[in-house]
Amino acid sequence: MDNQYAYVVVFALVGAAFVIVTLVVAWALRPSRPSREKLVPYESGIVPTGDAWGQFNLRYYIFALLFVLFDVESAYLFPWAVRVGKLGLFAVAEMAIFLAILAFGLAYAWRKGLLRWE
Amino acid sequence: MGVAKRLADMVVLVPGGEFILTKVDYVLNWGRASSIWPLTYGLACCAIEMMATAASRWDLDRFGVMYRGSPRQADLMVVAGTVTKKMAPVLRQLYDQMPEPKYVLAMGGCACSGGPFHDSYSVVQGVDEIVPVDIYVPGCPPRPEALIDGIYRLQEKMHRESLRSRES
Amino acid sequence: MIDNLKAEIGEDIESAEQVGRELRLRVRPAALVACCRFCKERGYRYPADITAVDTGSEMRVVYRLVSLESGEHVVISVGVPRTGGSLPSVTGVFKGADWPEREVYDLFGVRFIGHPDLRRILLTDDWQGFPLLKTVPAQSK
Amino acid sequence: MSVGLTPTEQVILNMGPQHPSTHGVLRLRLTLDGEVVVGCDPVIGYLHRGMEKIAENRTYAQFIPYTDRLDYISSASNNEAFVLAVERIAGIEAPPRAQYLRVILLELNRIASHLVFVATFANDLAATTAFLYGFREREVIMDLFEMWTGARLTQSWIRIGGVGSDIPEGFEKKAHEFCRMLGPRLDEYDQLLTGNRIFRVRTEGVGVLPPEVGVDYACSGPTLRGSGVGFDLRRAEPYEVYSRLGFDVVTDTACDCMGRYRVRMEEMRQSVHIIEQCLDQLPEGEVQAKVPRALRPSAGEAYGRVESPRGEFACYVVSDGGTSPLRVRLRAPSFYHMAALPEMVRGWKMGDLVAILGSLDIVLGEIDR
Repeated sequence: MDNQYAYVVVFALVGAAFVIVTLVVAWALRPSRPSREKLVPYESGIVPTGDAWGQFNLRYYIFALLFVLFDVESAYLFPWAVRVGKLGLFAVAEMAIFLAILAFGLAYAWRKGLLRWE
Repeated sequence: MGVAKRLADMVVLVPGGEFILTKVDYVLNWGRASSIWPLTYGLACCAIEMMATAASRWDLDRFGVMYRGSPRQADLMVVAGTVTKKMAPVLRQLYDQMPEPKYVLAMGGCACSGGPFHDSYSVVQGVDEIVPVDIYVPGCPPRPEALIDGIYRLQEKMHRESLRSRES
Repeated sequence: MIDNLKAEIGEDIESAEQVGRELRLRVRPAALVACCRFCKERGYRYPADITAVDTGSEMRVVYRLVSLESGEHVVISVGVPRTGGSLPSVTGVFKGADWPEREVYDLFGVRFIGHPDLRRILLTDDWQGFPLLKTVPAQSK
Repeated sequence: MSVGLTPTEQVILNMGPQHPSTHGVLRLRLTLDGEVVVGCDPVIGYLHRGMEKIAENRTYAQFIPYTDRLDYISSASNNEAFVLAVERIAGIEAPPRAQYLRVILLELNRIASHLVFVATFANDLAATTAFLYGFREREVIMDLFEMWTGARLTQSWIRIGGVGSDIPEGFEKKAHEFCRMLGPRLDEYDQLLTGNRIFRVRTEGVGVLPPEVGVDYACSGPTLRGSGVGFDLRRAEPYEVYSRLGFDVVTDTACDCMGRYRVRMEEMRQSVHIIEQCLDQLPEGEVQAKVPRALRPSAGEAYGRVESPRGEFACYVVSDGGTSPLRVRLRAPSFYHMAALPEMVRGWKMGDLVAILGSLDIVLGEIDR
């Protein structure tokens, strides 16, 4: 039984190693020559006017939130889709409920006018 | 870079270290040379030929050349067209905003030396007055094959670099 | 066309001649806007081009109005002094005159009174001088 | 919970000289309220090479290659405008065969230019496949140009008094092949783009240019014809042999980006029709009239107007009898379309700004000169 968990541990380690190794090798190999001009924010070649601390609209945040919500939902769908053949009807019903809840959330947001940009 | 350069200096001292270093250099240079990401920097007529070169017939993607919109993700600046005095500070700023190691390819007569606009009051006589240029591709506009040859020579130039030689 | 134009504006028209499809008028600055408005009401609603010509001895600003229906052109030339000249702006009559007037100011130095936003359009804002004047030689370097 | 209550500050954003969708070195100083464009101040001049000053220091024949570099996507129409004006002053008439060859060159340039338009316009709206389609067809035209004139983009083949050379062997056959091939390819574009739901949502009703505003800003070409004004210089002021050719002026009453797009698509089919007529009616004879080497046209002025793919490209040439022109004024359509942009863009979102700018099909070479 215990080798079941071994898979998870190995998987986690390889994942982490994959990330760390690439970062370290990149850090070691790339030249680093920061200069004042290089750190100026890029705006199509022009020095940007005004500062970035202005208040901008709440709508961006709302859209970002909705995106994250449905992105995570699809993240759950992937492992489920891999195993749904073996898990049988039970898994399908369970996922249907999960999707229904989120669909209800989307309908609520839609009716509340969150999806309209104005 | 500091780390790799010091490592490379140490490895060279070990007998046979040179051999290892050349192999590492080869892999590094091959990696960088076959994935040159130029900055989309079309100014004038050469930009249209550059687009034709990037399109399906001459297909720069074969060389791993993929155009990027922002200087942050580019390691080659293809100056395709006439650089005017009003554009010079912008070009310099874009060049500064590109991460090292970066290269400049001057495409067309105007970028190489002012070209047909030698007596114009508002044209910079060659982009090398603003940024160091690695490859000059003559022509007005140069044919797509000439641009590909320019990129090929740049790849050769990249292959000649070494971990130790690059100014760290 | 010419006669009722003369009736409308009268003595400010220095000369008028019909050459092919072009009616070439030479007008004093004072009557420029009135002349443009007059032509626009007669169907010349397309402000094809506004530019200046410096012949070395005198300078004139040329307004070319075209009637899309009849295909006739009206070419209004207005004399201006070669340095420091100024003319009333016709942006009130044609919105399409805004940018060409800015370009004439940018390259010739003719100021347009009443122009909403008269600044250099092609050259950098700190450019000295007006390059298209005959007095300015073509620098080679 | 209504969303828009909190007061927001306006952001000044530079859609600057180096930007993938400004079709060249155009800089738009945008005032944005969130995503909505409140103000747009185009800054041009980043490609100002002083062409009109150079023209005064070149002989008439020497200036022709410079005209290629104005509207460099369809260089023949610039040559044609300059050459028409000079021929009118000097009283030179190109032989009939040369006039037909000029029309073939002009119409091939129009198709090539509209293909670049479809390619970049679709690419702006994220349809990169259409970008590759557009350039694939255009390469066939480039081969035709290369075969005839030796150059792909900047042919400089319309000279004072005629054309650079006669068409080589096999050109007519290849041109006929191209004309047969283009029709079905354009239908392919229709399936890919015109019917595409996303493309239609992003272009229909976007960037409306009312006809009277278009005329007031002196817009011309497909931009004005997309708003229903049937002004086409090939019919209004026929030059070369256009008066003898049968084609119809394409207009669209939609006044929006889709209208301008449809006009250009249909114009390509008309151009194919024109080229086929020219190839059939091509008379025999030489292609270059007798023109003195150091041409000294009599003192005078002329306004050569040409229907370039973007609109009315005109050359106002004033001569004082010398070997160099006294003044050459280059009237570029994109300059006037760019002047109309702020009014067309106000109130639209950033994504729509890209579509509107793309639908005007501007070229910075001719805006800045």
